[in-house]
Amino acid sequence: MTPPAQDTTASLPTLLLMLPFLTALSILLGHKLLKGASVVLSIASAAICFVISLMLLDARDSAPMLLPFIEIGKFRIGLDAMIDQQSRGMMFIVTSIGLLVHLFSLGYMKEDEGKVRFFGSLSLFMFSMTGIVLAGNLFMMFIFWELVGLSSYLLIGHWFEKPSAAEACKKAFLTNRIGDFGFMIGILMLFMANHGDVSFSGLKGGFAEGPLHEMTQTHTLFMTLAALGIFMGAVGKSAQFPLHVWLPDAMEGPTPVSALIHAATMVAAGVFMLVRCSFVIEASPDAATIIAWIGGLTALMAALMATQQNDIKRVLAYSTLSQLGYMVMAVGLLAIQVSVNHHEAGPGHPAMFHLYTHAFFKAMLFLGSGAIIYACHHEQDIWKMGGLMKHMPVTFVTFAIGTASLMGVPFITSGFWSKESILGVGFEACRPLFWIGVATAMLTAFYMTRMFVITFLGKPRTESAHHAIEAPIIMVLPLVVLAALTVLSTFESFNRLLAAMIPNHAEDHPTVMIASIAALIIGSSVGFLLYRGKNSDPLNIKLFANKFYFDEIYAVIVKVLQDQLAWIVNGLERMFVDGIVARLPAFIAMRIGSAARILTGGHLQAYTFLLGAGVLMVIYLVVFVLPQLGH
Amino acid sequence: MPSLLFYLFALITLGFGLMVVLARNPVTSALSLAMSFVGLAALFISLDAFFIGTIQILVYAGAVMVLFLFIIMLLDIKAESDRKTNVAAIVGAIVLGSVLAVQIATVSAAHHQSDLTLNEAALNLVAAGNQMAATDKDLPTISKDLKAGILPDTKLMGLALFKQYGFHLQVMGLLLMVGTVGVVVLSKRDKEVAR
Amino acid sequence: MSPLEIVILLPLLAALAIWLGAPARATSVGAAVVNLVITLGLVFSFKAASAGKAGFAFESARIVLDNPAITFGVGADGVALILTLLTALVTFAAVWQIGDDKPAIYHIASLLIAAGALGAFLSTDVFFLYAFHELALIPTFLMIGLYGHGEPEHRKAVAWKTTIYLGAGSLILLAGLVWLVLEFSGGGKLTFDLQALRAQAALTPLPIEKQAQIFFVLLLGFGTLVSLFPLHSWAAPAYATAPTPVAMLHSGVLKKFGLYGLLRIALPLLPQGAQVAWVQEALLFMLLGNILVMGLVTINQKRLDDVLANSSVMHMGYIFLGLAAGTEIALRGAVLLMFAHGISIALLFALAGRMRNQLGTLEFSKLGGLGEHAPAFTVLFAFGAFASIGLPGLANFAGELMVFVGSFMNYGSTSFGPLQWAVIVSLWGVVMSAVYMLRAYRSLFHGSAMSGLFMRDPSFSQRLPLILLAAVLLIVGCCPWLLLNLIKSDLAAVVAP
Amino acid sequence: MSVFSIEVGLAILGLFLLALEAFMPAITRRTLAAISMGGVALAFLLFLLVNKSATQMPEFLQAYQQLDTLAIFYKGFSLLITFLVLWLTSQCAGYLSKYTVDGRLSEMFSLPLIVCAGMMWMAGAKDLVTVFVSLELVTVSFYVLVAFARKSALALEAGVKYLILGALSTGILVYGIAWVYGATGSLTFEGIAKALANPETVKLPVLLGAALLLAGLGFKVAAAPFQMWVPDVYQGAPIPVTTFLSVGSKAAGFVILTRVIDTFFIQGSLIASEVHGLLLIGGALTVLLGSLPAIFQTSVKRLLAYSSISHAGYLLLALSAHGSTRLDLSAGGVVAFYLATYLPMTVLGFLVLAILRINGGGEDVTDFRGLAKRSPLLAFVMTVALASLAGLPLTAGFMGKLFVFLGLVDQTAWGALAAAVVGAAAGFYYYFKTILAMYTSDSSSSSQPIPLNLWTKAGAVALAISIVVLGVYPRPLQSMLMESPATASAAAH
Amino acid sequence: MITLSHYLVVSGILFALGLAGVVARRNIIIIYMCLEMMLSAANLTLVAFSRFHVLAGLPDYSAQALVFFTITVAAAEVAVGLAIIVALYRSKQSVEVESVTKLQG
Repeated sequence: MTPPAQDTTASLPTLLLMLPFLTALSILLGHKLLKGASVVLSIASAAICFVISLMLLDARDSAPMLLPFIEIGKFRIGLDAMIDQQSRGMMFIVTSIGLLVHLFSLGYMKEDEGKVRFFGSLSLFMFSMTGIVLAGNLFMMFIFWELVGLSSYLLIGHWFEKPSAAEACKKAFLTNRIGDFGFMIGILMLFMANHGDVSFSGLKGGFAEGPLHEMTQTHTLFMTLAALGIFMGAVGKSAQFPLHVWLPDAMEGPTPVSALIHAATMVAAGVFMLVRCSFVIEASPDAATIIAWIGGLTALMAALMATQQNDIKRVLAYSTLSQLGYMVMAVGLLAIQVSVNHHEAGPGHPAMFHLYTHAFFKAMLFLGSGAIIYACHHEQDIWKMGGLMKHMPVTFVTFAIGTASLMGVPFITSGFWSKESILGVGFEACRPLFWIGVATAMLTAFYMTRMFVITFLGKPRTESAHHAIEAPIIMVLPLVVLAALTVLSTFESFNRLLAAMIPNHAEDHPTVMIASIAALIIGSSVGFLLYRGKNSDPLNIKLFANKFYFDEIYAVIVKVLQDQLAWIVNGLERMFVDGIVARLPAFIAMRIGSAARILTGGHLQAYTFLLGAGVLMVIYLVVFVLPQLGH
Repeated sequence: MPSLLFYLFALITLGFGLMVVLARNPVTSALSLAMSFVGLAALFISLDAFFIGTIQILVYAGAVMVLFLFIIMLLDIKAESDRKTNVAAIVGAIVLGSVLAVQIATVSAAHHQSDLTLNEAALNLVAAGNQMAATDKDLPTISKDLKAGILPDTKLMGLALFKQYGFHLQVMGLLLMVGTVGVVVLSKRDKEVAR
Repeated sequence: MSPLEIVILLPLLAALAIWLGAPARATSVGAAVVNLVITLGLVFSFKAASAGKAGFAFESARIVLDNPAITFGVGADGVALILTLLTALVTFAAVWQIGDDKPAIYHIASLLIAAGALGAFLSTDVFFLYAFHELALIPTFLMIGLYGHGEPEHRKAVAWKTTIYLGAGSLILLAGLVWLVLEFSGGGKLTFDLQALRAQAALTPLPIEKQAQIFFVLLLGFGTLVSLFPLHSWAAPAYATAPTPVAMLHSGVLKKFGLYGLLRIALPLLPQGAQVAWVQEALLFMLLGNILVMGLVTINQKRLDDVLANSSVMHMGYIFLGLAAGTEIALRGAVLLMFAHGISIALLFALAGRMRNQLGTLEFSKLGGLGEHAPAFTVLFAFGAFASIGLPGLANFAGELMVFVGSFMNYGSTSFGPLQWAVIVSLWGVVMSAVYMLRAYRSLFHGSAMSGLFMRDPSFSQRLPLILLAAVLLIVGCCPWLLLNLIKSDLAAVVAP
Repeated sequence: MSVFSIEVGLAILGLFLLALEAFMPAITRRTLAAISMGGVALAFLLFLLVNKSATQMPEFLQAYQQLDTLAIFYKGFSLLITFLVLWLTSQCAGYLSKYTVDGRLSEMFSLPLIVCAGMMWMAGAKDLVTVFVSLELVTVSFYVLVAFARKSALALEAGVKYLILGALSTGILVYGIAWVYGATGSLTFEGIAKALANPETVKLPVLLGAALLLAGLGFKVAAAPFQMWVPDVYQGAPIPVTTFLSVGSKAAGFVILTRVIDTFFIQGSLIASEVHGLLLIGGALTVLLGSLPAIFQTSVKRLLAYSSISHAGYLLLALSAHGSTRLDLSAGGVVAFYLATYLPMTVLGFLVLAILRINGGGEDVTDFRGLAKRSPLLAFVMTVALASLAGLPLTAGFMGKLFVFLGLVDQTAWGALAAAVVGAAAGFYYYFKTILAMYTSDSSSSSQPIPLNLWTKAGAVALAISIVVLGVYPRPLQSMLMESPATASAAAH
Repeated sequence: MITLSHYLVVSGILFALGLAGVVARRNIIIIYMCLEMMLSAANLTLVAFSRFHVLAGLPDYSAQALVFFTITVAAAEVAVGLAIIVALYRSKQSVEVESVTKLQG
């Protein structure tokens, strides 16, 4: 039973994939022996993976087979990698931010007694994320899809004693699982349509001239459903509109987790996968429009919600939601461009480029907020902070760079370029969505300036804010590095160096530029004027603060559709199925049995009568009845 | 055997049979059973089964009835007080009896020899006698009577019993032996009364 | 004397020795270990042993009756070997896990149930395949009746219901098997030998309609033993009230006999039986009942053992889905799923049993926050729980994936047949299983600890078998091809490739 | 030295023992038991050794006794069951003497010998007269045996009931024989078979005769409409007599029933389909009336009575599968096989019951409580017996049921099959009630261990082993029963 | 003229009468008498059939031999029966059917 032979080019990706897994496994098994060493082990593995991903940057495209999974005759599901520009870029993001988060959490989690378990789960996450990035076929993608869900469950639920964290991790996993339900249906439909080959190259070939080609003409509904199925996987993972409720609650996890998973990498996996299977979406125009609209709506809605949040991490969480909406909208719009307007797709992809830039500054913002929380003795409410500019200068500077890039300050920030490319595509493909994009940009500017002003400017509102001092060096260093990366990623050459899939800037329509700059100015000025020197929130919009009451709606749905239905079904099953199949025959047998017992009632006269009657019956049966029946 | 006599004896048998069932006093039913057996014996004789007829009277009417009377007297069983007559049992009995009788009647009508009279089923004694003389020499008396046209029923019966069914006779002996032992065991007086 | 006969007879002899007074725990654990070692030896040497011939490996046969030719024949192909490995593992864990305070009958009953299962999996004769399974009826009955959980009246009622239900089910099965054997022996001599029947089936297959009828009767018979939906009401109370070793063995191992029977007897001999329209729809209706109805029922449960018991009934739906699909991939997926479900449910019941011993109750409302004081226990339970909800990397996922993929093998067509719709609905079952298992996990291990009720971690020696089971789940989860390569192509490919 | 001489020898030994008691009152029970058991054992040994070819019978018996495989099997069977009953009587002697007149038990040791002779003659009977004569010998002896322990009111009551109903069934039997004779003109089985084969025999009278004959025999084997006496008589009679009735008398009844059915199912017989219908309906009814009321029984002895009724039902169903040639065993062969498996389990059940009774226990299921503590061997042995009665595989009971199921499915008698399944399913309940009681130990049960002497232990274990061996390796039994199919069903085909 | 069916009908009625008596009466001795009546009815049928079944010019004596054995058996049966009835009377002071109802269920 030796696994099939491996070719040499696969050794690097295999190491990249297996190293974190082995680290996680050794931490699980030997955490008593390793004690402190496990933390070092996990950081070492993150560092090695970063180095390997750098080496991979200039490797040529290849699709090596890494590990066998299921092999029956010619049917084969295997862990085979697919190294191309997109995966190399993403790999760089994952490993770099992963390493920085490892370092940051070294400080952040110093006095947490579950530290060993935390780093074990982090390594498990790195393993699953690498699996998604390198995945060569949809099955492998699905496998690591669920593993990522598991690691987010472990990390969110790290402080499982807190009931809120326990609920949050359960909610995250279940929402992901609902997304995976749709994802698997999509995969199975493609599996069926493409004669069993769901590797990306096989699917691309299928759509080009294989069985799927004429399928797109003849069975549009089938292809649309397949595309939407695949999209549902992304909705679950990247927290798009119907299944977005778990991301804000995921803030229950430690901040480094939020930074790594819920800002940069995991939530981006959905967009990464959509871009990977863009040819599936391009195959059905109405799927593309649906995707675009869901992206747009999510972006707008999340932005509206963010305006009324008081917890620093929640604001950032909603901003991530909004930016993800942008990326999904970009995927949809580009698909519309290709399928409806028959533009041939350019080299890069606006969604990937925005994902790329967003990863850096959003991770930096989250780590910054982590430093602030750490400094203010785990205080998360921005209204209890204030005036931190003086107390925490370095964090202030990095935070400012991040905010600027997020708001999309024109020309000097990477955020601007990536947002610009999306709005550009939006302008041509679908005008209404373009205006929604602009509105979201404005809102983004508004709530970021609001947060920035409340936290850093003005006077410290509480004691802890007053005594806040700069976070230790181990936590500030990653901030600085990330700030540097954010700044660098505005330059074309740096991005090309890091294979960041930059779309070529076809000359956009001037209104795009003007609209985005106007949105920025209006949003930030209103935010600045409204919140400067205030000690409480002037606006009080219940609808946004309570997140459009989605949590309550979903709770009702779950309660009615599942718990009460379960109670009813349980009762019915006990009464009918158990009753009819088990208790009824037993009752009948008992009834007949007790009736038959009267026959042996002890009276001799009854016996003689019965015997006589028996004889008569036998005679009647044999002599008169059976001959007629011709039995 | 004129048919009148047959009906007379049939009437006696069935009448007294009914008396046995209906009589209140066990002695009357015992005696009516005896009379019924006598009627039955007469029917046997009408069927040329003289030996069986006499045995019927000797064993049944004689020994068995005497035994019954003896037991009735010994146990001094009074007439059945008719306070609690079990109506259901009687109705059941009547139904059973009539249904059985109807069934038997229909079947006996269907019997292939049912309309054969005694004369038609005549016995050919002389031929039997010659045939008997031819086959086994050591039974001259039977073949002599047969040739003379009279039916030596008892002799033929003896022949059948001791020649064909000798083994069964021994078993009957064994059975009677067991019967007597049973009687002794079951009715011997015990020192104290059974619990 | 083929090694398989030793594997079957060893637990029987051990049980007899214990009954005659040998030290209970030592003998039973010894027998279980030896059995495990032999089975592992067989697994590793299986490739060589079965290289040449198509049929069974490690064969031996002893004629027991002439006219209905019955032979005590043993033989193992890939499927039987996998299930024997499952039995050996679960028996080892179940027997090891019995506390010293428990009477010797615990060991005897577990060994008898194990022997019954092993005999059923390894015999190549329909008679003994059926007969060995019934060996476990009285031990299960006595153990649930005498040593089950809950007050005596409830225990006895559950014992009665289980025994009579299984008894009636096996009688219906007997009628089905007898009809099958009679149909196949045509004019000639009656034979119960599987290979002869299979040759006969290949030679002169039965008319389709008769195949469907016999298949349906067998389905009812085997279905009752496997708790197929309408015939399942004995299973949940039985596993919930049974003492831990019996629950582990019965739900983990013995329940698989029904599926193994369908796989070994019904499918090869009645290939079109399952594909006939009315049988297919009936089967799909029943297994969806298993998945959806029992899924909802499990969500409604308030105790851990009820959740585990009902979930084991629900998971049978997926395996039946594999059988209904009937393609090569789906059938192998079903076999893998049998193995994986057996290991994971045995692990969970062992842990539940340990929890009940220490805490006295398994009510969710009364427990909470156990994670803090019993980390090892929590990790082991996590392994079992996440395996049972089909997390990739653990054994169940590969099986479920192959079952689902196997049902979508009608390449090129874009319309969904009943089978495909059934798969889509059972995919939602996967979500439901995540709901109830995570709710259980959350209310037991997460959140704040209840007053005074907290668990200590089991000692290393007590944890050993549980770690073994968890390790098996992980190994088979990561490399399912280890087991799949055992099943050669002789597993009847019923429908498309 | 022929088989007949063995039978006569037994009868004479019986008479001798009766006489011995009379002339030497001082003789102890133990010596009487030893003589009679020794005699039967010797007879069994001789029977095994003696040359059993048909020609070897004395000439005057050639017309009335046949020695085919079935006859040989049932003669051996009668010897075996008589020996076991005598052994059982010697076990219970002490306890039984409390209920008999002046504590004397001699008849309990001598009458079984005569009954055994009677049963052996029944096994070989070739015509209705021999059947009637030997049947009556057995029945009258049973009248005496059942009412033997007449100081116990229950035994007397059982005796009366058996007497009245037995006499009634004898009357019906004779009337049946009369009508069969009337319709076919012959009393021997071959004569009847020939008459049934030729088409112009009138059908109706033969049917009436057959119905009455089967009704008479039905009573003897406890078939459905005539089974109401069985529970009362089995409960009232002393345990050895009940065992004898439940196994010996039933087997003898079935051997005659097999002969009669073989005759009725002769090639081209007029009444084959009617009798087949009766057997199916009767068998199914017997199984149901035997197993469903048993659910409510609390006395184990009465439970075993119902089990004997339900097993009679299965035997009837086995007989109904007359046409099938799929099994080497003819229908009669299957019945013999089933009875061979039925013997050890029933005797074992009654043995354990007797031992419990001797040690002061009652017959109720509650008296079995805690038996596993008091004597693990007894509990284990009883579990094996009950499992086999319930028909669990790997026990003898299952093999019998398997043949019955094979027969039923082969003739596609689905209704009867359903009844058989329901009966067996109910069986799981009422047989396992006792098993559960044995292994539950609570305060109410007396807990001092039960002393078992060596012989009892050996006997119980031997019976248990025979149950398991017959269940797992029934080949020798089948080959014995199928030795010369030609003679076995000469009359039939 | 008297035909075979006359005899059969008479014996049939007698048999039915006996059966009715057995079921109707409560006194066990009377029941026993009716049983004897049924037996002798059966004998009548046997004799009738043997007479009408002429074998080589003579009635078929094997049937009459059977009648003889039936009578002997009846005698033995009566002996044992009455012994049991006496024993019953001694212990229950009654020969009514109601006295034997303890065994039931």
